[in-house]
Amino acid sequence: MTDVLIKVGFVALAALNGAVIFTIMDVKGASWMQRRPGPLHVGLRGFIFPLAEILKFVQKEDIIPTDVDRPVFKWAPAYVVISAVALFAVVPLSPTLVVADLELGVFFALAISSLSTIGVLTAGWSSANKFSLMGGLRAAGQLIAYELPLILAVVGVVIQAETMSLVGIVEKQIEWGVPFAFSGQIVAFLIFMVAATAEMMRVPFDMPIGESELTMGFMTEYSGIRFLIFYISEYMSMFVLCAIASTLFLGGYHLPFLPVEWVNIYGPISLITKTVILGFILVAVRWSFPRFREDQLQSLAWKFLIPASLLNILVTAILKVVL
Amino acid sequence: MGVVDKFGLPKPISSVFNWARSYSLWYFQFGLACCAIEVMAVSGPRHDFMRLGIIPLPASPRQADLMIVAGTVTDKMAPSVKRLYDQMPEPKYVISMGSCSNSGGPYWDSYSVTKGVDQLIPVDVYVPGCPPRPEALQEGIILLQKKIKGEDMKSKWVEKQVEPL
Amino acid sequence: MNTIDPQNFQTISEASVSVEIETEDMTLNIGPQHPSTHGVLRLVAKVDGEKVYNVEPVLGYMHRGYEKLAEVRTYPQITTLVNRIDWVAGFSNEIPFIAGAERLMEIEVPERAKQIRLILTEMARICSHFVFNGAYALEVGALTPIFYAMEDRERVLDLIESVTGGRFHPNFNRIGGVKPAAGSGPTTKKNIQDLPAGFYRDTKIAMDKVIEAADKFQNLIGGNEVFHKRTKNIGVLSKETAEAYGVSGPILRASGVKSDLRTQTDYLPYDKFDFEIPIGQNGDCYDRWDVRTREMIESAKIVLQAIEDMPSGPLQAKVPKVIKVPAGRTYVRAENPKGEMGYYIVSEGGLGPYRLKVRTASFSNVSILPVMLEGALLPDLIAIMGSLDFVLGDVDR
Amino acid sequence: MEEFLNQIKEDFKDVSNEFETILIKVDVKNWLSSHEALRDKYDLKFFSWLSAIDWDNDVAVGDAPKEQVTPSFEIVSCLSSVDNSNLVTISTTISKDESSIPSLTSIYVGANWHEREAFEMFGIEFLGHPNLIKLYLPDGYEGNPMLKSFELISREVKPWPGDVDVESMPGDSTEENTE
Repeated sequence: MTDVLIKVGFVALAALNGAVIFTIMDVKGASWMQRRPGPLHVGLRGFIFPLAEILKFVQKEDIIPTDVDRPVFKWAPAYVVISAVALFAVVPLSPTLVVADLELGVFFALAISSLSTIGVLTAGWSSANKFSLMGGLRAAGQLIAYELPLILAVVGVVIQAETMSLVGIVEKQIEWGVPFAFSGQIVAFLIFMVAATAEMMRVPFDMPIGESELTMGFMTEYSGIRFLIFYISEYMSMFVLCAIASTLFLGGYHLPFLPVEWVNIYGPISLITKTVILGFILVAVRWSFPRFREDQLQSLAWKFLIPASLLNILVTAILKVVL
Repeated sequence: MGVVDKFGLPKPISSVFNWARSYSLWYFQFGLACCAIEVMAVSGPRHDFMRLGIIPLPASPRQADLMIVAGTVTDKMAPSVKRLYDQMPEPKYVISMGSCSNSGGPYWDSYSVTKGVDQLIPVDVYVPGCPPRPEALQEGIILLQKKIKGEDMKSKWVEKQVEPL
Repeated sequence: MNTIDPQNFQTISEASVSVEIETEDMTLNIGPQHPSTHGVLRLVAKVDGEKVYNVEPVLGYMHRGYEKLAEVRTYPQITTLVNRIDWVAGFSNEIPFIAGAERLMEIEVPERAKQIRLILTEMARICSHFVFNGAYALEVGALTPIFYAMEDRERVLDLIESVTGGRFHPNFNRIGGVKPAAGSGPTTKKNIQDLPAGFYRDTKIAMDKVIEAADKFQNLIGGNEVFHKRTKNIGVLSKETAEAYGVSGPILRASGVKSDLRTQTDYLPYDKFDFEIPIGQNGDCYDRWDVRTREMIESAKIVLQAIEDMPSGPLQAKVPKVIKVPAGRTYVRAENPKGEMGYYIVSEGGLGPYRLKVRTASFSNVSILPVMLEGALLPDLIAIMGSLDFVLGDVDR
Repeated sequence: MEEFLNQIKEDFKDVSNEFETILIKVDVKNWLSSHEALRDKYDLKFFSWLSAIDWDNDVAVGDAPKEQVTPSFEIVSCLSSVDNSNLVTISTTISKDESSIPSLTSIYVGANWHEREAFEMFGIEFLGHPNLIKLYLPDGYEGNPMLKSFELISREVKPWPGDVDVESMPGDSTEENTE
């Protein structure tokens, strides 16, 4: 029992830290791109502003509007945060430092990641606000559409690695010597990143929140600590999906040219560095692109990403058989 | 929250909380008239009020801490202003920016302008000017932060009966 | 943003039957406080899912009663007031009013004052288009350009401020000329006392930066595939509809009409300079954005020509101490950043006008919204509304 | 411009050109037909604006007209062309007792909001207007603010803040200025 609690605590803490790192990166990165200092006077050149944010939201009044469906409204943030935290359980920081090295790790990750859809949809529906409802519906449509290319992109990796365990996939990449992104799965990697951006609901796929259209989308009626949970889990899922991407495609905890025996030492640092680099790309994309329209987003998924990922599976499978 | 108003807070913790509130002021994007353009200028790279912890993210009043009434409040708009203020969660702060929202300004004798937003909602800081220069608004923000740092959370919560809307 | 109104919520659904699935219409109340309505416009939109099929704009949330207030103010006081109509380009609002009063008083304005007015008007136009560029990008979801726009706009505002003392409500015009600097004597080309020292140099630098910035926007926003997808062939406006509704300015020019009051009328000496009038072909959102961005470059070119060729002379014509405008009526219009702005002054010989009708560009431009938004998708609603570039003070007055 | 003015003078009786603004005075019954003629014959397709003037000697605020006038509404509309600088203003006078006039919306769709504004501000009824409701003011608002008899209450309760100025304000005609 205790080791389960320790594991849960470790996962939650690690995911929270990841979220805080990504928040700092997002805000400071945006400031850097926009040629301004960003948060500065809060202390330590502004780098501790997430602390102020969290402490502030804890103090805020928790408004539950009269017309909402109370239990559904209250529980909606929990689905989102549980989905993000549970995902992190299967990410290996090193061959031994992994909370649950599941045989079907990839399967688990993809299944859990779709749990957040329920949270978003219920949040939008229960808020008794038209903007929330439209945001929730948009989110549901978007998450379902992009779940498919996400899964299909991973299938290519699974075929190449012949395993569904995340540790196994990293081991296979060590065996190959080159990460999968540079040995055959580059298309899958790009599709995965695009689909993951849509899953995170970040620009250019942020229609569910789209503040110029839907004010705050499904989050419109949330305040105080419940909003904080939504806010943090957005960055958590960004962190975790980037970590999974670097595990699946960029060699995870392993770095080439370094002895495999020391992987337990440099593993976590290697993985987090890769995650942060991927995250920075997402930040740069967020602050430079306009957002798509809802129908354009759907047609991108169904007309381009899914056929491309199916083609990728086909080519991978043929090569696997032939070679 | 309900915890703070019941038990009160020891001084060190309360000052940490005050610090958190003063540097994480989510500003509700609420532009009315000319002054809103000046608020945009303050958010721009030259002045950048995010330095001071003003985050212009929320488009919904539910997540906001600070409302800058920037511009003329008309009689037709007044109910909306009041309602938006009511929708903000406690603790909340209001900066009245510019002559129009302070007192009616150049429209002091108009038949459709509310002469002063303080008739509708409590105002923490008044920033004079038509429109105030960006520096003036920044000074207003700093004054508000000073005010927040000196606040006692318990008394603030007890004196206002908080009701969900 | 206006969150849901409980009373409204119960009565919104009027069931309608479509061929395949039964859907319910929803009345979406956008505004009066919504992040993308440029202030406090309210739209009551009937939507079916994402599709908008009826929009009714509700005005008046910024109605301040200018026309009534003008009847109880003197002419110099009205200058202060009309400054604040289109608050993004304050200086441009003064020009037609002052020109109208001067026409009624039959005052010949010195050349130099006219040229200073022209320079500042074009600077105001540049500022206005900067705000549009940033805000429009924000509306289609790109968050960074507004910061670039604001940074470059500050440079132009600095120039306006150095001349007039105000950032964007300068109140710099006087009937018969412009405000002279304190203690300025007769001015010659070398000994300029009305414009601040270094104005020539600073303007050159700033205008080069403006041209650079406009090019940057052409690349940063106009070169973006997603921006193209969001704006091309969206909200197409034909010439005939635009005319009938009185739509003017860049929106009219984007529909392919070469109509510019700067060349058609003579309220300021624009005929001295050569500049192009950018026009669009399709009249869609992209063209409206494109026309404004190219206009920025042209305005910067006009300013660069104007500072090279400054006439010398006095800043102020001879006017009586107490300004009384003789009886008569006139209509003066000017090409403002938003379109045609005009003042119809009816004077009865008093200290203030008997009646002042303010014709503002955005009022007519916004009246076209119900036509343009019919059948659009909800995200297009935002894109179309943003491309009209209206200011609520200009709509409601 | 000269040519255009001469052409108009042929078709309309009461045409003046003061201060570079052409003013055509028409009768109420010719209100629609004259607009139609100007649109079709003179190619003035751009509907600029429409408004009204309240002529009255009994004013609550501001200056009264110098001469005695008969209380009436003058409706003014402005038409122009986008291709050249041709511009005309057309005016007609209606009595205050029977303040109604045919709506221009059938000729210029753009007149819709302008007529709603005039309806709200002066109480003039536009016959045949599709949607003659308030444009600016809140629903419960009573009175027509642009009428000369409409008082600005703020001015009654508190004095003008700049009273110490040498310049006299419109309204206090008793004070003579020193020039």
